[in-house]
Amino acid sequence: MSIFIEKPPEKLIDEDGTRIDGRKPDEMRPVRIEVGILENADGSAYIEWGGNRILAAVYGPRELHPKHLAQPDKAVLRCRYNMAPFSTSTRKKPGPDRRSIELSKVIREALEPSLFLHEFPGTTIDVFVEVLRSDAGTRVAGTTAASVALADAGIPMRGLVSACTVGRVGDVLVLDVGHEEDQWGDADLALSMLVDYNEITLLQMDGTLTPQQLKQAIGMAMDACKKIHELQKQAIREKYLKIVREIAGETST
Amino acid sequence: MSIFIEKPPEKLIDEDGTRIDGRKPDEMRPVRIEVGILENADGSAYIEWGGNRILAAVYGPRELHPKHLAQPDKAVLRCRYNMAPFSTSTRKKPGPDRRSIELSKVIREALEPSLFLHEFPGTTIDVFVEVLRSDAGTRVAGTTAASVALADAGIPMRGLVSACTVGRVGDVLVLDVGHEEDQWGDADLALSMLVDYNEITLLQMDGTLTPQQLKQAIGMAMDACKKIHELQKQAIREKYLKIVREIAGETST
Amino acid sequence: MSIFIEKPPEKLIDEDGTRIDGRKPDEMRPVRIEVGILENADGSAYIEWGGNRILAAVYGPRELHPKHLAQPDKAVLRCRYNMAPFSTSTRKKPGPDRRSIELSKVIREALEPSLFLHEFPGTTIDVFVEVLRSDAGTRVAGTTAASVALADAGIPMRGLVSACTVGRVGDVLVLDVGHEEDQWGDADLALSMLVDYNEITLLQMDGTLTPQQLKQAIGMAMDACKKIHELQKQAIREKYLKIVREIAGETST
Amino acid sequence: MRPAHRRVISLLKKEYIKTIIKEDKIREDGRHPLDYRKIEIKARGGFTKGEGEAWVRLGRTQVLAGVKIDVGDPYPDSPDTGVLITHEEPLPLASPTFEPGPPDENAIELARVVDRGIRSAEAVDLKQLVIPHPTDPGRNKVYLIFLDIHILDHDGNLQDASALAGIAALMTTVIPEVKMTEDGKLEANLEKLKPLPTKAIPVSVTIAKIGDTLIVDPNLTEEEVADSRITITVDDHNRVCAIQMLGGSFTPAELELAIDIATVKSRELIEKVKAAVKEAEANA
Amino acid sequence: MRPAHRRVISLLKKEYIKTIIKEDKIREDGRHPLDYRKIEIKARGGFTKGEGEAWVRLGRTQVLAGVKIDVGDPYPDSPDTGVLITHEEPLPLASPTFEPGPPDENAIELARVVDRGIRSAEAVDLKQLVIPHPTDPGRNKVYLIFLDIHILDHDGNLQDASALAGIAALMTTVIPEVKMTEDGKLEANLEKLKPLPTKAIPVSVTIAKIGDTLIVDPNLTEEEVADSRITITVDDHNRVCAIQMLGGSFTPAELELAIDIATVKSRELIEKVKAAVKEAEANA
Amino acid sequence: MRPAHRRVISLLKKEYIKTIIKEDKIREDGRHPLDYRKIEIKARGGFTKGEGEAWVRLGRTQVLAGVKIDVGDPYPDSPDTGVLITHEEPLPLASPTFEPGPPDENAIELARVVDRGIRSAEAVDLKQLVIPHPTDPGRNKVYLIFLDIHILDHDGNLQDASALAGIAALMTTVIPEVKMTEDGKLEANLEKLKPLPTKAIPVSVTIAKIGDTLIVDPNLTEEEVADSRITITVDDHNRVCAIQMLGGSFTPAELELAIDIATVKSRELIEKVKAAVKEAEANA
Repeated sequence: MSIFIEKPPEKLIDEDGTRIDGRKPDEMRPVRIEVGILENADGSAYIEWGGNRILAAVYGPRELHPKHLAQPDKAVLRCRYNMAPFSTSTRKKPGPDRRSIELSKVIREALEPSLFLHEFPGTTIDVFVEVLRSDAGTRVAGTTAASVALADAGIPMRGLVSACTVGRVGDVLVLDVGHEEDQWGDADLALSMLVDYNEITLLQMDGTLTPQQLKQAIGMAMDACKKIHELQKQAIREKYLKIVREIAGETST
Repeated sequence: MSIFIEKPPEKLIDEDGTRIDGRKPDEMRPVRIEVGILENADGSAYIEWGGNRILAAVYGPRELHPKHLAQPDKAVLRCRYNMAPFSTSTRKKPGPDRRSIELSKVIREALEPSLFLHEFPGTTIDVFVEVLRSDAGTRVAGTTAASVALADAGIPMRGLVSACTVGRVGDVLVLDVGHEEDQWGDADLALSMLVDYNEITLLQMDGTLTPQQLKQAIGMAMDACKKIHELQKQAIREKYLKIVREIAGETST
Repeated sequence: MSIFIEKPPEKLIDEDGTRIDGRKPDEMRPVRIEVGILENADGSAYIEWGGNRILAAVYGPRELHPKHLAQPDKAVLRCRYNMAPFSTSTRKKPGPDRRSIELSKVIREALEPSLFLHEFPGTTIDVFVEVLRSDAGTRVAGTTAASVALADAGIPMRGLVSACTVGRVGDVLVLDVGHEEDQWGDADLALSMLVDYNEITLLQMDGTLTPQQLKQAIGMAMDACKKIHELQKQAIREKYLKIVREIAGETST
Repeated sequence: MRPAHRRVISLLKKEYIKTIIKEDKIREDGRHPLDYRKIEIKARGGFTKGEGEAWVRLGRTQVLAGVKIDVGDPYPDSPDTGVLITHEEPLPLASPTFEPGPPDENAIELARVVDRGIRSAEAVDLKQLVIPHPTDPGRNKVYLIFLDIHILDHDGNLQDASALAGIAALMTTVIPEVKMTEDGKLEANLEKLKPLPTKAIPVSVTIAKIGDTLIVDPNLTEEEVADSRITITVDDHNRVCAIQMLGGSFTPAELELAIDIATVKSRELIEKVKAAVKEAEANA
Repeated sequence: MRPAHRRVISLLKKEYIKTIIKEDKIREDGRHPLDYRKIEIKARGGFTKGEGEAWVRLGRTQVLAGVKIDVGDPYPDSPDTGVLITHEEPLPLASPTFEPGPPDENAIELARVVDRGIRSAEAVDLKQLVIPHPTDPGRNKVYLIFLDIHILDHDGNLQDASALAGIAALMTTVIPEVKMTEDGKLEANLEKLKPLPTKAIPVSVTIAKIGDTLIVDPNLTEEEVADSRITITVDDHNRVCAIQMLGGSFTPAELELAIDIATVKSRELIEKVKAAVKEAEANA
Repeated sequence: MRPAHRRVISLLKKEYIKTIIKEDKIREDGRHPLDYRKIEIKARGGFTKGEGEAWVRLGRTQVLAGVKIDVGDPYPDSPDTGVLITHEEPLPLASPTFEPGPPDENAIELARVVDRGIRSAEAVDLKQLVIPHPTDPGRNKVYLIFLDIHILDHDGNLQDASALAGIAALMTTVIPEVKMTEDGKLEANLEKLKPLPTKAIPVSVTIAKIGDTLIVDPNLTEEEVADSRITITVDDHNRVCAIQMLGGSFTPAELELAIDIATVKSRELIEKVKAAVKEAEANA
């Protein structure tokens, strides 16, 4: 039996639009991305997004076993989204559940349009998203980190995939849904896009929205993706600057 | 916990031999067979037998994966008998259980002597029996339908396999065991045969019978198979008549 | 719920060093080994060790499926340690559990240094250890029997692997840990060795020992392995004598 | 002999489909981009032993939904709410590409999207599905509603067919009255049946993008040719209650259009559901 | 090196076996068609920790059955009945064709046919295996009887060997007295043992058809040569209590003959079981 | 493209590693045989939602341990004892040789050896983890302590890294106060936290044998070159509390030496754990 059952708060948002965690409706939580923190993986990224802590890593292109799963004309992109048992209030049983199987598919499809898979026929590219600490929005944070890890692995891509959520609390649309809003809010929309091409690659929603609210929410999410996109590019830049500095340092020694 | 626990009836049969569902001891329930109701399958049949509703479909001969399971001198016949979760009073958990694994084997072995498997070495023929609604005798109804589906798929065969059950209630042998007789009767025998060759290809029994009763029950079941056999042939004829009529209709237009 | 919950005894050992089953601290339980009791297996052995009853059998060298698991330069040694559901007080659920997976690995690694695996590249040698009745020390009894079964199968080996346990009860080190000592004792050490080469191939311990006690316990276990080794050789000799006698008998007839 | 687990559409056919949609706004089976195939919904047909059921034909696609009822414990974090569990089973007889075994990622996604639509719209009034203990609410039980959707024949757009079958089955479900005694025993009255309480009719509209054209209700061939797909669930209160993109990408303008299409087309589907429910009730 | 998982009998040998049975009514190991191989049954041999056990040798075939007892809830639809659960485990050491892993269809069928014989004959009196609650029958517990049959060496006719081991193990099983207190706690008296109540002795007779000849107790080679097989279970009240055909086909006349053979041969097997039980009890 | 699931070290490199260890007593990364790589332990870093956690870097090897608390029934044979469950998860992102799926024999062994060290040393005082029923001890509940160790980056000696992470996570774990009412309901006070009671600090020292030389803390390359390995767990009371050999063989003299090395090196590791715990508490 679980001892960590949470109770719903009295209200999720103030009359003046202050959300339960103190944010304004269009305010995101702090996001920090670090590139290349794993040694073995071909590419990796670590993201802190609100209370989320997520590792993403990429292996490939590499041989695919069993061979009959390989495709003659392109690389097979595979993705595993996984929550650690200690990433949630009540311990999560290890291993895939229905939710994580769906999210693995959704994240894979969000990333796929960004990649030139036809350059590596017969191979696989494996993306692993490991949620160490969850705090609402793991799928968008995971997608964001995974795209950076793909770039870090040097996989040829059209551009980075950036993602964010928008929710509804009563009549208010709120950007970057927080933990309580995720639990007791009225709607939740996740979106990812190739910002450079204005292409949406992931769109999921539950709860209820009027068609008008829906269109508005999509707009808000797209704007936020542009900010996330900047953070992604900056994180990649920082890693390369660090490498350059190290090489320069070595040379100068 | 299940809320659908049935209680045994006071008696299963009257002094005058009337069974709990109103039938005479040697009376079968209504049987209706329809051929070719699925588009994708190479052959298919739908059977209504008493309260049973069962779909059977055939794919093949087709390639067998993994290849090492293939046999160099004949087709491999595979069979899956499966009950839908909504086919029973209390919901059945999806997936194979010990009973359905045994019945899959039994039905496969009941059908196998009817087929010229040596004509298709290296391939597989897949038979699927899906019980949508169960009402005693699903294995014989499923075998009956599966044989028709094999014919519909054009698999070369020596003849159709027809099947029926016989039970015992006290001292009375009853044909085509009904739901309550299946639950609370004293014996249950399932038999299938190649009517054209007088060959029995399936014989299963539980409960208890004297050797004499057993021989009698086998005789009753064989007689019933002959009636089932007629219904099978008629159903196949009807489908071909329908096709012929359609072609004729098209031509005449 | 289990009805077979045992209660700890008042004490495991007397002041005069008599153990709960009447043995002296350095006294082993009776051990009896029989070779070749199975027909199908390439080699087999049956061991009675205290209340343990264990069958070991070997198949191989034989083809390994799937092929990609084979190694080009040596045979793959595989081992399955398994407890029968009726081998324990409370019925054990069939199938591998975490403990049996670990023990399978440990027994395999205990046996591996004794074998000339490079003589059979591309093949597998399968070792099965089936515990029919367990009474403390199944891993050492199983290793001992498995090594005899490998010899019976004619697998080329440097020597037999012999094994034994040592435990601690209070301040006393006890040889060949018994059932109650296993349940409520203070430490348990399992050791196997190639007696002819003075090489230790398995060492496991739990509970607590001082470093000094540990070294002493290792010494005790090694001495016991020498006795076990004699019993193993004798059992193999007996089987060959029996065969010789049978052949002689046949010839003389 | 035909190869197993493979469906190959020739490149030529693919090009043809794309071309006529682009140039003639017409589909290979003659439909207009915004036309559904023929829809048949048969609720309470007696094909199952479910407390509710519906058989849906969407062109050549066939699915069968059945509802089974049981009683059990509520989830610890929502003690006042009945439990709804949705499963989708792609029967291996429905397609040469389906294999026996537990549901794969596609089947799981299908079930979860159907489930999200029903849940978001609060189609089933789960609050009314509590079986209270006479004195101790901590010992309350709840109804468990199992919605199982079986795919019988797969010719594309399983999503919309499944959503239709699911809601039609739920709306024609009857549940037995169950009471709890002081000592926690349950007494079910299998004679006394009441309709499962429902509050909304969510239906999903799946839209595929082929080239620049959006089409509804893609058949299997169109699904394989499509650049991307999206399923938008709308209920009879005109609320969007679930969205799922299925591969590829959309521009913001295309998305806006898709939302508009979904709100319009959903009305047709809702009418079909209502008619099927009415017919089933008339026959009861 | 020998190939894995394969047993090949040469065509020549197959023909030879068929020929001598047809022409000389003699089997490759010298037996008459209606002879069993040597049968040894050792009950309570101390090979297991079971509350009952029996080791059976049927020629070179060896199986070991063990019975474990536990206490649990009855099935909801039969609250006054103990629970019997039969499993068959084809140990991978028993044959080069057995693989580690969960029981396959053959092992499941084996166990289910043994189980059906025991259950149909009411060999175990399950009605006597209730542990009543002092006041509330709704809280009754029952004994759980686990019959596990392990195949140790496979040289054919596992079915009859398993049935013999199963019934001999059950008939020599002792169960501890268990009582329930008012607050539902169980008190087991592991010293106070009573025999498992049994009422009948079902044994199975497996008959193979090779050409036109019916033989009993086929060995492994004969099983591979046989056109078809049937297992007929008969108890000591001369009732047929289970039948299972195992592939191929029989004519009605052959079936009648098989039934007659089974009723006759079963008597021999029942005597063997009785003798083994007597011997075990004498040693107790 | 690189091959999947394969790590090939050239024969030349293997020979080089063996040679320099044998002749120069120096390792390929410059270490002395008895030197550990750089050890970093970060407890309570906020990387998880665990009630305790520790991130360990051992050279390039990284593992993360998290502790989750729950409440449940004790094991029937130890009703007065809390429950500790240790799992090791080799995440597929940690190594090209790790595959998604349930833990394999290596991961299970890893977890069990960590667990044995903690359990033998009685590092967690499980006796203090009972939640008593006010009147009926038969209805007592206990705390369940789940220790999950995730491998994030694998460069050898997962055993010692896991043992360090495990004990550091447990020592910085806080548990909420939970009380039981007369009718068996649990009331958890998530505000009122107390440290998990611990009594000892077990750490493991893994020693590899390369030729005639024993080295501690082998990296991945050294593991692949090593003739054999042994893990010896020692606690802060200088008791050996677990041993596991990992392939190959040792002479008695080598074993004696390994035991001496483990008792000495364990002190360094215990100090590292103490410092990490102190730092975490200072930041609390």
